[in-house]
Amino acid sequence: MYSEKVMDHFQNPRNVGEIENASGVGTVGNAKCGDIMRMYLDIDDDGIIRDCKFKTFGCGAAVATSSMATELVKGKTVQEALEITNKAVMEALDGLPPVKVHCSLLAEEAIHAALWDYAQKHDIKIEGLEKPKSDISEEEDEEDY
Amino acid sequence: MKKLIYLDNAATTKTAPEVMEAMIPYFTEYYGNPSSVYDFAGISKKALDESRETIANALHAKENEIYFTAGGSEADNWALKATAEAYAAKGKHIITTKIEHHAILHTGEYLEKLGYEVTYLDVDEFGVVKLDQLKKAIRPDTILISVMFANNEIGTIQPIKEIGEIAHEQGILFHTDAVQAFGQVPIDVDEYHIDMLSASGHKLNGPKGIGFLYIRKGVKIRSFVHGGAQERKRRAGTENVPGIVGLGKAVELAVNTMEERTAKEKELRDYLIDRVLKEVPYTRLNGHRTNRLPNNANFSFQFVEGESLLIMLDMDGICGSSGSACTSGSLDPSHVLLAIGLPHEIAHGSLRLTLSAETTKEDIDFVVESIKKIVTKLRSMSPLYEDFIKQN
Amino acid sequence: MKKLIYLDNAATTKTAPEVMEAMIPYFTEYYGNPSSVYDFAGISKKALDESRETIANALHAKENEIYFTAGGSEADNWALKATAEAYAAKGKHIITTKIEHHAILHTGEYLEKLGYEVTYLDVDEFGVVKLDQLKKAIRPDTILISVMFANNEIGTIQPIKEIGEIAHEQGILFHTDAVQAFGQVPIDVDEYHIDMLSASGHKLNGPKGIGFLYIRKGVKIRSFVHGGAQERKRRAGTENVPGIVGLGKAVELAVNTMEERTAKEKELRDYLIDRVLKEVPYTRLNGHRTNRLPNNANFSFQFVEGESLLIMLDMDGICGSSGSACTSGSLDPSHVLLAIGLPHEIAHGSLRLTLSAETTKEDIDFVVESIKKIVTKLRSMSPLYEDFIKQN
Ligand SMILES: Cc1ncc(COP(=O)(O)O)c(C=O)c1O
Ligand SMILES: Cc1ncc(COP(=O)(O)O)c(C=O)c1O
Ligand code: FES
Ligand code: FES
Repeated sequence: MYSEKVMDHFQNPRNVGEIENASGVGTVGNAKCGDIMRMYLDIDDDGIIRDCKFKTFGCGAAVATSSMATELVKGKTVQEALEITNKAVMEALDGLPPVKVHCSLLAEEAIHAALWDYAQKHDIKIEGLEKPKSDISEEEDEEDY
Repeated sequence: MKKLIYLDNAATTKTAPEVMEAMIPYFTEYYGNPSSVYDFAGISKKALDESRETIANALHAKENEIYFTAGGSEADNWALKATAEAYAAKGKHIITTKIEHHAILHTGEYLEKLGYEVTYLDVDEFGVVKLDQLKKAIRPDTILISVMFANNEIGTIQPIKEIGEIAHEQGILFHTDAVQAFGQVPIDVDEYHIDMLSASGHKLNGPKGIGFLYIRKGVKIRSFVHGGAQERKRRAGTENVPGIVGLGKAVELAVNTMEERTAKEKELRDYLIDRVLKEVPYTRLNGHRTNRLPNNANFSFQFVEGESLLIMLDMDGICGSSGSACTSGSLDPSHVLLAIGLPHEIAHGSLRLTLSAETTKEDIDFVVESIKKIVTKLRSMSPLYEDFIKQN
Repeated sequence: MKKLIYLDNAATTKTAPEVMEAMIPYFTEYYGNPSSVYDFAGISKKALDESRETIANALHAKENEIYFTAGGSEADNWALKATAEAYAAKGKHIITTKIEHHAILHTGEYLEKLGYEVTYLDVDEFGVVKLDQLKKAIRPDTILISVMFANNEIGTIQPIKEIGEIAHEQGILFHTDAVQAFGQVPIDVDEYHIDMLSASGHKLNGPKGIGFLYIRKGVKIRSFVHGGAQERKRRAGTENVPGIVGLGKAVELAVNTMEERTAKEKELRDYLIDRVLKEVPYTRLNGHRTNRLPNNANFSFQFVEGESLLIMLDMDGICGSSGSACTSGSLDPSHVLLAIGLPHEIAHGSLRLTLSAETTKEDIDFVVESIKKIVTKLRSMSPLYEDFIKQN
């Protein structure tokens, strides 16, 4: 069902855990399937993401996308991190089954939520960042039957 | 391939070697169409009759009350749709439960669109239908009560005899989806007042793609598949002779081995349940503690998501299933787990393990250790667990 | 058992050894439920996908346009009933023919009871649909044209491409029952403008109890069997994995061998037809002389009754079939033979012989001699023949 990359990130998730006194923490849930993802960011004074950790309650795709998202985010500037889309995460994982695309949205949203938290705490404005929804649930096209 | 511990026998089972052996000649040797005139086709015809007899005997029914279908779903669809059609003049109200298989639930929804009314009964925390609610639901225009014999997810066995009695006192037809129960528990259609009963071959070590609907003589029934004169003109289509032979053989085996097999399964199941409940904290057993299918165990592990659990078990060679939204096409968690009152996030972490005659104590020991390891790992990754620990 | 000359391949066929071989592992080894999450079930899932691909390629269709069913009858029922339901808002008129299989005719009658109108087109003396009558039958509320690709009794192949063109010019859906034609003649759903197509495994050396409905993408289709999410939520029920694998293999073989096999069958069929027409007096060939299935021969022997003929052939080890009333459940002679204009007493004496790749010239020679002997004997017993002789 999943690609080798997804299975690798699921079996050996990178950067699981918590960051104490993190610069920003974001928790998002997917009302549609009831899954939850939390992302911790450690951001230095130059606005570079030094460390990133996650915890996820969710399916294999949710775990793998969390793991991949932390990899992609590390070392990036805040602005660069903001541009990481769920599509980029999926591509980095060699794709996801169609029913699992929504899981990758969790990762994108979790990054945004953590960045939002960082911006709030440090009273800065990040260009292009909007207040994240706590619940993401995107309409999928159901075929009629 | 590494050793496989297959504990998903409620999803489907291995076709028994005896069943295979019985079927094979009907593919390549006695392949005649039972409807044909010549002697060669008589062999196929005879095989059908024998299978029908075996199945009828298993239910204490008569041979001409067994109608072969392509499986449990078709039997369920047929029972509901044809009864609705045949008895519409009497009324358009049907009673069923919230924990039926989708083959019943979605057919119920379809009938609702056609103008029928369907009452979906609640169940208690163990998954048992409430008989007083059933009695209250009955109306003068109720034409059918359909309650599954045993639930496919949590294994709870319903008080079928009591339900049958209530139905018959009121002159209402009683259908039961026995896809999970048939071959696992003794069934007597007369004693239980069952008018229609669905079953499926692949759940009892028979082949996939074959099942049957028992229809009591006297029940007005319409065809679901129209066409040729097969199955006493009730179900058209060239008979799946090998499938029917295989089903007959599987039923014969299931009946003959039932006592010994299910006693052994129960013992192992209880051993599994006891160890898991004792050794994995924040865990609950879903379904009824004793009134459950001999081979079914269903757990919820708090703070853990089902699909992740299944994939990790799979990496240890263990096949199980989950009522988690993430494993099904739809994104809603199991309607059964919600019906017994579990909140979404706990319903998410459910694991169903269903044993077979081949399951050993060593298998169970291995599985318990694997569960312990995986649940610990997943909890360490779970934001829900983190919150819980911090709050306590 | 004495040597069997099986010439009833339109009724059903022997499952090919290659098909058997392909299926067997999916019974006892890779028995997983394709809907399950674990890798073990992925093997079953992959097998389904491969079979679907093979079948789609055979029709020049796409994989997601193939929906597995329990056989031809279910596919026919589904096509008609679901189209009727989904397009009721557009209209309630369906056009089909007088020579369809009962799976279409009885479904049509059922729909008539529900308030639909069905036009049953005539055919000419060779069993060919009259295109001008078809054009005249089309109304603004016509939602479906269903014409079989080739007839199961007399083998006549219809002008499917022309019918498809007419349907599409008028924006009407076109379904064809290709249960007899698929695997025997090349079919391209695009070229022929086919929107839905029914087929059945056991007619092409595949297993019984499995078939499919091709549904062109874009056609609104409702479920016929409601329940689980199998077959893209369109046809519920645990997939008959071995059956589907067997069907895929059978289609692969049928396509690969089609040219050579049917050329050989045609030659033998023509040899059979020529000898019988020449050597048995008062005999006619039913169906079209050239536009017929490569393996089908259908004769009427005046003054002879079909069942008697079949039984005597059976005593010589020959399996054939008849459109005689006496061999079917109903007592009316074949609706097909009546539709091509045969009077009752001639329709009664019909014999259908359908060849396979295994049929040899020796078989045909033996059969011709047997027919000559039996027809002579039956005529000597026939009061009709006595009258005829006296009058001449
Ligand atoms: C033309 C035609 N349609 C439909 C069917 C029904 O197919 P099945 O018996 O596989 O349901 C048959 C064969 O019996 C047939 O010849
Ligand atoms: C209780 C119950 N009913 C009906 C079905 C449907 O049976 P089948 O998949 O054979 O159509 C199943 C199994 O999937 C089941 O567990
Ligand atoms: S996060 Fe729920 S389905 Fe993937
Ligand atoms: S004479 Fe016996 S059925 Fe026709």
